[in-house]
Amino acid sequence: MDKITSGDIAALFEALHGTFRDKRDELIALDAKVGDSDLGITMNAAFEAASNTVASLADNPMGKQFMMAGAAMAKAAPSTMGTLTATGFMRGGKALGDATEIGTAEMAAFWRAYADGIAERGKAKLGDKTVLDVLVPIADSLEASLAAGVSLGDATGKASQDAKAALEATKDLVAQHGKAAAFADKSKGLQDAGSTVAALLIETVAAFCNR
Amino acid sequence: MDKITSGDIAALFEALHGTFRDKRDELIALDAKVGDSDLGITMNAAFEAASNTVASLADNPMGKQFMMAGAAMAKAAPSTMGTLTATGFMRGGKALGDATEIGTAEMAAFWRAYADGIAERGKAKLGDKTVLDVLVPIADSLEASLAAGVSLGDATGKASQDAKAALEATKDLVAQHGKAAAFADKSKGLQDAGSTVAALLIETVAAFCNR
Amino acid sequence: MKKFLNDPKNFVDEMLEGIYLANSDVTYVNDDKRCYVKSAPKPGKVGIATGGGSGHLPLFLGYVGEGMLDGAAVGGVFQSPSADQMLEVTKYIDQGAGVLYIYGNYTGDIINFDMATELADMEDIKVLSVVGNDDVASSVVGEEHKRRGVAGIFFLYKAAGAASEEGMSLEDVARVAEKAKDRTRTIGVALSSCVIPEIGKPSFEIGADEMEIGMGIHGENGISRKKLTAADPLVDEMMDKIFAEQDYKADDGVAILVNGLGGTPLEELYILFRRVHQLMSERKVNVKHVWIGEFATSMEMAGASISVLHLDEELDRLMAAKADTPFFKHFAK
Amino acid sequence: MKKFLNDPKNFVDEMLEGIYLANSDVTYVNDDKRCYVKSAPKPGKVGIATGGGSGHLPLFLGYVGEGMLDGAAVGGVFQSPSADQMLEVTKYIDQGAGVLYIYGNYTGDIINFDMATELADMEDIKVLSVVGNDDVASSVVGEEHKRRGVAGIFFLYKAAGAASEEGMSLEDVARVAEKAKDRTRTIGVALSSCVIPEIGKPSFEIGADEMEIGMGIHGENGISRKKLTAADPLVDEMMDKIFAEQDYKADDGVAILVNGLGGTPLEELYILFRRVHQLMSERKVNVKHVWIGEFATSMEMAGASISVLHLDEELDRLMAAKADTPFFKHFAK
Ligand SMILES: Nc1ncnc2c1ncn2[C@@H]1O[C@H](COP(=O)(O)OP(=O)(O)O)[C@@H](O)[C@H]1O
Ligand SMILES: Nc1ncnc2c1ncn2[C@@H]1O[C@H](COP(=O)(O)OP(=O)(O)O)[C@@H](O)[C@H]1O
Ligand SMILES: [Mg+2]
Ligand SMILES: [Mg+2]
Ligand SMILES: [Mg+2]
Ligand SMILES: [Mg+2]
Repeated sequence: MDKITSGDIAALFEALHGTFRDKRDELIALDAKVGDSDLGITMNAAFEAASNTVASLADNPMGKQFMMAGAAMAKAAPSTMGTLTATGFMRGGKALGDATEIGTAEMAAFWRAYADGIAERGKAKLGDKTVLDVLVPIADSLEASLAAGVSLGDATGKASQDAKAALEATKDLVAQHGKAAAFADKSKGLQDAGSTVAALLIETVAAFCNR
Repeated sequence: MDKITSGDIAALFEALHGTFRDKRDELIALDAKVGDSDLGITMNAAFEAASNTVASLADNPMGKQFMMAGAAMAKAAPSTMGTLTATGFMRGGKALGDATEIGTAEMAAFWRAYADGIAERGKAKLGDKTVLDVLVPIADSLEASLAAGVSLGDATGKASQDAKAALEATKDLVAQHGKAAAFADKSKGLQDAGSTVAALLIETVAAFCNR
Repeated sequence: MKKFLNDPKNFVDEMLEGIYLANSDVTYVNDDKRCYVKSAPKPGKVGIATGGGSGHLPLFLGYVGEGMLDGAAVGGVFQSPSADQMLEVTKYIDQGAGVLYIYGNYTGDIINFDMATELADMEDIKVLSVVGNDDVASSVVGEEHKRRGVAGIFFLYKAAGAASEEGMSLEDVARVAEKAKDRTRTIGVALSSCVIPEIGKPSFEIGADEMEIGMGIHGENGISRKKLTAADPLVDEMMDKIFAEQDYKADDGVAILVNGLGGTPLEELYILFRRVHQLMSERKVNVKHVWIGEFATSMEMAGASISVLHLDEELDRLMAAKADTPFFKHFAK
Repeated sequence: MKKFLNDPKNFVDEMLEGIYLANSDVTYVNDDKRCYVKSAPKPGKVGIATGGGSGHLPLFLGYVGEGMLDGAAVGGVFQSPSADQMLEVTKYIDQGAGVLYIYGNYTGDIINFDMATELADMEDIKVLSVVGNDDVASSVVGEEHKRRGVAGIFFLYKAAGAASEEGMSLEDVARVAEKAKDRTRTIGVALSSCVIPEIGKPSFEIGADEMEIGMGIHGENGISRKKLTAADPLVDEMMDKIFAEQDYKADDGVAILVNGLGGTPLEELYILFRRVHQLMSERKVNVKHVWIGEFATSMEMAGASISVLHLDEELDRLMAAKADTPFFKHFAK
């Protein structure tokens, strides 16, 4: 599949919800190590709400669907990652503007806006061991693919690979923000929980684009 | 030894304290079954206080020494058995009047007053599975020995044997008073904790009289 | 044993030191920290004293203060104070109008308060007693005199304290306390045991998924031990015992006390109360006064109790009155 | 999990139902029980809102009432409420004089309160924020902005609430809260874990004889985990961290809050306070206000925290002022 169109969004969010429903316990366990064990619960709740919201929005512009999905997440899961993810989807959706389909260009624009929105809201820097450390590589990867004229399926596949590598690299970082900062030393060697969410997101998107 | 004299009282209370120090954990365990586990602590505290009090009272009339021992117990161990035992010693001491030595007659008078005092204070009836169910047999036994002209050593020895039998008989009773009443059914088959104290008391007295 | 303490022997006295350092409105007499009294007794007022074992904070001493009690004799953990201590408190708080003892129905306490009453009589202090026996789980109807006193004694303190503050006579204050006692019922449930500092291990065992309905605040046997159920059916079962005792009619008023035993979070007490209120509403009974929190604990025991006071006009007024103690504050309504 | 609850999903909402049924002085807006406000906001007064996760009762909503706060957005257990909920509370409590947010320094809360501030701005409501960060264990001196907010936020509420009641402007109320924040320090110690209802098992493990000094109220890492010591040396070690932070001079005044985390009996808190008072007395520091009890809990977690507010004349006056909320009552001194 080389384009995502308005009618696909509901299925995409269903797939995303599926991912976070499946990964619920894994994310709980991950967040338990240097956090408060809620990540699996909140991400599942966020994408359940988002999926329910977009289910009946197929007639709306794509950008609006993503923004409404974000707003629903903000209400359903107001944790750090819940609110940041909501912010990401709202900003990403806004960046889509009036686009009626998502190709590599729109996908790149979406993730750049997503990453920027989260950077602004969370005030973290690259290297602080946050979700940003995977989001920025995703946006970079997509922009590089766009420049190279790569198709959506391949571009998202590549972005997902790059995200995995970036996720792996978060193990070397020391947490500066959120609950994990209290466990700064203990956090070393562990992959960042929020970054894991970002990697799962792009992985699911890539799988969706390569169905 | 056929008489206890004023100078013996300190040693008697030392012996009593020794008994309850040794039996502390056993009484705790017994009281734990249908009570609050304090009996070993309170009896040890009561006799420690009594022993300390009489240590310097050798010049006083015997009756007064017992009464002061009782008053010290009341302050040191105001639990059910602590206060009842205090009452017993105060009444028993009072019954000794001006006696300068304790033979079988005085011993019988002491225990009768002891039992009556506790009956009055605790308002229990015979058969209610309380300390009374051993105290009354002790007093009865001593009075029978007195009538038969038995010496102090033998009379207390016999009273101690009778107390043991009476203690054994408490197993068949159902508790009507105190914390054990809450466990009425469970109390069946168990020997009464307070009655155990009474049996230990007379056993120690008998051993003291037969040194 | 996982407790903040120094030598377990000093548990009660160091706790009392902390209380006196924190509150200048209370003090002690006879050079004995366990003879706990209001710093400034109100002249002419009927004195009200209580007493009982430690380990139940804010019970018993926590209710000494304005609009409540005048003194409390403090025992060791789960131990009665001595008759001497009760007497010292009595002598200090008597303002010539006599003294009312309100305490729980436990043999050790009764024996000592009886002794104290005799001693006070020798000092020409008139003493009356009302013995709280609100725990419906501890004996059947008709045998109420055998029932334990638990958290519901709070209502007796509140009623008698406000009555005394109003200037009632000893006989009237006792009448009010007696009436509150007759109209108070409590049922509890325990989820875990507690550790007496000087003993150092749990007072009893209870399974990881078990509860005991009706268990006493020293771990005395309750009515039934079984698997913990959801909150609503549990409250239903507990309240059945209370509803069976008194005729709560439509438009009657009640005061409700939902009490935590120590280890149970406040959040859960509100979940229990929610159901209590639903049951009262179904019966059209007016819940006019509500207290939710820790009022009579068993140290760290997890569990809760529900107490209901069946109001009449007088009790309603007395419940609403102001109270101000170091442990209990109530603005007049 | 041994808790009084029905479906864990309904834990927070059923708790809130209980609270509303028990107290008519508080209500909710926007048809959302988690938007908790005073029933009758005082006209013209600066509004004060807080918010944060559930599971900390009486924190956060418990301080909504006279002389304290005007509203609280209520999150799930240990979860931030949403920016929308904060906005709804803000809109209701704003009396034209603006609204001050006082909340704890946690990323989730910050992100949502920041979002709410932007939303409020769009509604022309002026909002200022003060973020409590009193936990000395959570970061070193110089990095105070990284510190967690724990029980000491109580002092910020009390100071700002009284200031607002006095009629101060938004800027002044914020100044007072900021000052209280700068002068408040807390250190905690945990003895046991707690269970989030929807998770159903303990948040962390801790040995049967271990304590963790400095652990956060959600179980965040502290400074050191070791064998539980006696209370006095423990308090000494904890207070060393606080004394190292501010210059408490002879004749200075302090307010002390000894807070139970939920599972620790009140008796033990007084034993801790006793030692705190001794240490203050050694330094000739005046302990002018004392609160001991449960003020910021972690459900059933056993443990305690000690908070010290270094008073000045203004804070002294504000601490003494009357407060009357369903969960916190203080008669003016
Ligand atoms: N300031 C921040 N900016 C961006 N991401 C952050 C920030 N703080 C934390 N995170 C991310 O959030 C993740 C934790 O999310 P979550 O479990 O929702 O937090 P919490 O439970 O503390 O609210 C971290 O692993 C990290 O990736
Ligand atoms: N009313 C009573 N009269 C006489 N003895 C009693 C009475 N009630 C209880 N006892 C005795 O007290 C014993 C328990 O003593 P103790 O452990 O001191 O009680 P508690 O700890 O409940 O104060 C019982 O085994 C019984 O023998
Ligand atoms: Mg988390
Ligand atoms: Mg006992
Ligand atoms: Mg508690
Ligand atoms: Mg608690």
